[in-house]
Amino acid sequence: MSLIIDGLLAILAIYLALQSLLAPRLTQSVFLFFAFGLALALAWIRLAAVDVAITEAAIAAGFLGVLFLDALRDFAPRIPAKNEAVQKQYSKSQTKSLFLPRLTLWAGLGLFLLIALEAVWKIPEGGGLTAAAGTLLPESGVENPVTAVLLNFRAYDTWLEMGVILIGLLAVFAAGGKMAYRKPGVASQDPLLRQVILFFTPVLFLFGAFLLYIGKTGPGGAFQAGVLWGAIGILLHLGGWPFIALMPRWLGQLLLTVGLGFFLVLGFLFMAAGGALFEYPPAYAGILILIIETLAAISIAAALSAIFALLNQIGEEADEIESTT
Amino acid sequence: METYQIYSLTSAVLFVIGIGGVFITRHFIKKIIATMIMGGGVFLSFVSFAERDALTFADPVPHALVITGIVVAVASAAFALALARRIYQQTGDISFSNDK
Amino acid sequence: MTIVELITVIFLVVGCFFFLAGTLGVLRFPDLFSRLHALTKADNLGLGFIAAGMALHIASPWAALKILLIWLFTLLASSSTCYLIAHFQKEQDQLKNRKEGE
Amino acid sequence: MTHLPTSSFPALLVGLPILLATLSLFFGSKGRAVVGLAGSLLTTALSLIAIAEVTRRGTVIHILGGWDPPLGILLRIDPLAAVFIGMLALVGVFISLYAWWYFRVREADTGGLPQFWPLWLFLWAGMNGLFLSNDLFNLFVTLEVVGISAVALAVLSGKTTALTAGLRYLLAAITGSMAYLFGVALIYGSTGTLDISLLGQVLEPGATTTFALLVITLGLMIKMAGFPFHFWLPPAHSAALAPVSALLSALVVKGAFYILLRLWMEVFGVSLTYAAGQLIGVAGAVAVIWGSWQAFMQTSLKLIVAHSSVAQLGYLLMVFPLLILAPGVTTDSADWLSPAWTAGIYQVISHAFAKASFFLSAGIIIMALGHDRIESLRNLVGNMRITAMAIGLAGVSLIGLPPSGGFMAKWMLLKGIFLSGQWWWAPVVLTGSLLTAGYVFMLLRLAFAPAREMDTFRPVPKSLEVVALLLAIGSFLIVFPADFLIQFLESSAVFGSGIEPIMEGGEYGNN
Repeated sequence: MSLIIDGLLAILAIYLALQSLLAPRLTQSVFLFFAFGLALALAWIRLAAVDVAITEAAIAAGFLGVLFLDALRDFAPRIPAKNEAVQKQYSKSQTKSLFLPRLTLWAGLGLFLLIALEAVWKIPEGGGLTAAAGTLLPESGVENPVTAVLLNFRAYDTWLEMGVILIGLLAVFAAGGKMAYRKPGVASQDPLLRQVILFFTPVLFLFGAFLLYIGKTGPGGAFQAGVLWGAIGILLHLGGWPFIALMPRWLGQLLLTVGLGFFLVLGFLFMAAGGALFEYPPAYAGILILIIETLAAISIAAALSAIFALLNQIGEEADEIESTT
Repeated sequence: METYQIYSLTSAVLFVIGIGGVFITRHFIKKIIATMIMGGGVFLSFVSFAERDALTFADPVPHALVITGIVVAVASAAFALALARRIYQQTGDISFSNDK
Repeated sequence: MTIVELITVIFLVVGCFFFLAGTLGVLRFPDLFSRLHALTKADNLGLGFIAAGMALHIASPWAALKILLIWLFTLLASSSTCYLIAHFQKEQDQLKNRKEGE
Repeated sequence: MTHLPTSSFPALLVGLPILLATLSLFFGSKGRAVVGLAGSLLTTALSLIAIAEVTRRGTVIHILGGWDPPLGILLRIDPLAAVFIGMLALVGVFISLYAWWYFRVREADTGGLPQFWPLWLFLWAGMNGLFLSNDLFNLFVTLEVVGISAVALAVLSGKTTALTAGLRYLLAAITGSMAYLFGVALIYGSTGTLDISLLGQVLEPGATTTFALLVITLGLMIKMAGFPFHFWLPPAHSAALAPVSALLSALVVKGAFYILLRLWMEVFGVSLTYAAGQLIGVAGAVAVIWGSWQAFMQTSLKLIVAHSSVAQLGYLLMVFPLLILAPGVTTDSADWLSPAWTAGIYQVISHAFAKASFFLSAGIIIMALGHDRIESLRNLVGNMRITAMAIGLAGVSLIGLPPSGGFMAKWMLLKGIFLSGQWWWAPVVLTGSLLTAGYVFMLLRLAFAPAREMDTFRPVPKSLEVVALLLAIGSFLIVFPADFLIQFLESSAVFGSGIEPIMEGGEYGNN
């Protein structure tokens, strides 16, 4: 019975992936990709990876989905004339390929698929690191093994990854993003939306804090909490309160860097005391990890909402150019 | 056939769909989606092996790696989106021109 | 099979029926407003039944409370999004009408 | 590996640049430049001290968090890593100095680019982390740090060509990392470890390992622009700003090569076949010929230099067939391994110096002329003697004329080729050098030609020219410590090693 469910889920995921690439209209692609993310989240649940499921649903389907939707404003414009021109350009470039190269390509991909399937089918039992992580779990300061790996056993990866988020933000800036004040939009004048935002802001904050705290013992943690808090920033931005742009510069920069910076400075301090980088005394590991996670969540939230705000701004400028020409 | 094998086979299929999609599709956004599908396949394989190696709990290391990987992938996808939107804004192009 | 289990099953089946009806509506209804109608009303009802069934099944007051919260948040989110989408569509329609009128 | 002496340097080499990058975010455009330059100088000093430590104590490690592998992550500086870190530091510091003056001039014209310095420091930290890491997944994270910051630097100018090239580069980079990561997943699934040293002991040949080798190689080839995945490199490297082009071409692509070299030699020995070595050698050979020919055909200076990178990276791939021995040959009897390794290392270092100098000179010319069409290089010697000299010296090193580092690399490569009896690579090396000579002398001929029409050369800070010249001279100076360098490298376990492949057609033969 459970094999049937898993099989159906697998087929669904493959179908959605294929369709999101083959769908003729971009809007369809993006929504099918959304659905693909949710199907994957279900797969994580089936594989007992609840932490991953929350992350996937929050970041990959949620945050990235919002970015894609926002991008549709550019690429699938509501003005039909422009859309047609784009579609024409699109279909013209599609017909250029020749038969023979295509055949080779598909044959190559088919062969590649076959050896990939053989590779995962014949994979030897590696045994994993479950036992090793289990033995050392009591020394890590937390009870959730995934949090223990993320924040203690492999804290270096997690730290670098927070660097990647910050680099991602800098990169969006480098691509020409400008932090500017969004015009107070229609949204903020809508009484219902206003109420919704006012209601959801504290709820999201609480829920994020809950996920952050529960990460010590169960599924949850800095990344999931960071995305939820980031959602607050996105909601406020869309509602016409672009608080990141309104914030004093130094405060924004502090929020963005505090996670990465504190993590590193703490690591250096313990290194100066004679240990290795990111080596915490076991007695304090629990509380230190909680502090690091809180600050990390703040930085992640700030970075994600800033990334959204910048991308949104790119669309806004495009709209302006459109309306002036 | 065990549960993990269903998903590890799926992961290989998704990976190949993704890598094919990156090269075959033209539209910027679809290329970005294709890289994320590739990523989905890779992460699924990690997690399926974690389920196989479960004792009282599933292997936490792949779970942690996947969480890291997802965040990294999303950061690069966001950057790619920013570039795609900038290019569209400056030129109106939605795909790479083939004349190169 | 106890009474509770029986009720759970009934609730789940009814919930699934409403979901099915809602999905059918989204696929088959002609315009945005009626689709929204199907999506938000039928699906929320379906979710409500499934939530109720699961709450009975779990039989722990805390978990039941969490499930109730999930349902309430979904209700809130879907009704406000429904309103926003409908509102936006209405504005677009008015704009269009005005343009055609000129 | 955990019995080796520990040291704090590996942690500092990654931590310090990131700390300074984070710090620089708090400043405005001018402050960032100050912090950035100070950070570059500090990181260079730290790198040199760390290398001194390695020469004194041998390979040093750092066990992060105090958790031994396979659960934890281990950083290590062995002589090979030390040489790469040294190259990064020496070339990086010159590029930083150049960037300092370059952005000052630019700022006066078109406004500053405040993102350069933090991104460059992040990139530096990522490269250091990449050279130090002993963990497959951590390598993926460092690859992403390097990849995203490299693309971000490449699009800094905001011009459409740069953005389009940047998106192409980014998509290639993401595809490459994901392919690499799929291989890592399979390796982890089949061994339960990510530590490179442990994997070298426990990895067993099989269909899974072979496929992992395939996707990892594929991913890294995309990242290092190996043929046929070089398509993203010329537009991205030529459209970037001068200091960025220099660091992308001279340094960033070497990261993927370094991982490829390490993984092939330290992990995948069990799955490699003689044919695999020959295949990647062919990819390198085609890259050498094709890239040099394309460079010869270009009419703008930066495109010439960018295509020349494709060719020069090809030489690096041609080292692999020499390291994977034919069936029946043992490592002891293969006396060409040391020359082949020397060739690879010297090619990496001399190309880093020469290419950085070349791109920086191109930047100076663009600054002076406003464009880089080569017909305007007429009478370069009369107008900008130092830059002309830098281009000449860098070009000579790229061709491989004595006494440059490039000569050392190509000479050792030929020596390895003839000692191993794989004579078929020799014509490729010679043709590549000949074509390189073609475009370099074409540039030099123009530079010495009398001016025809009056192209006005705007004045450019002498300091920029001097930096480019120093890098070009550096590509010659690296020959002098060769004995010391090779001796140092030979104390590393991996240097001079070769793969004795499993028999062809055996149970896990070439599939």
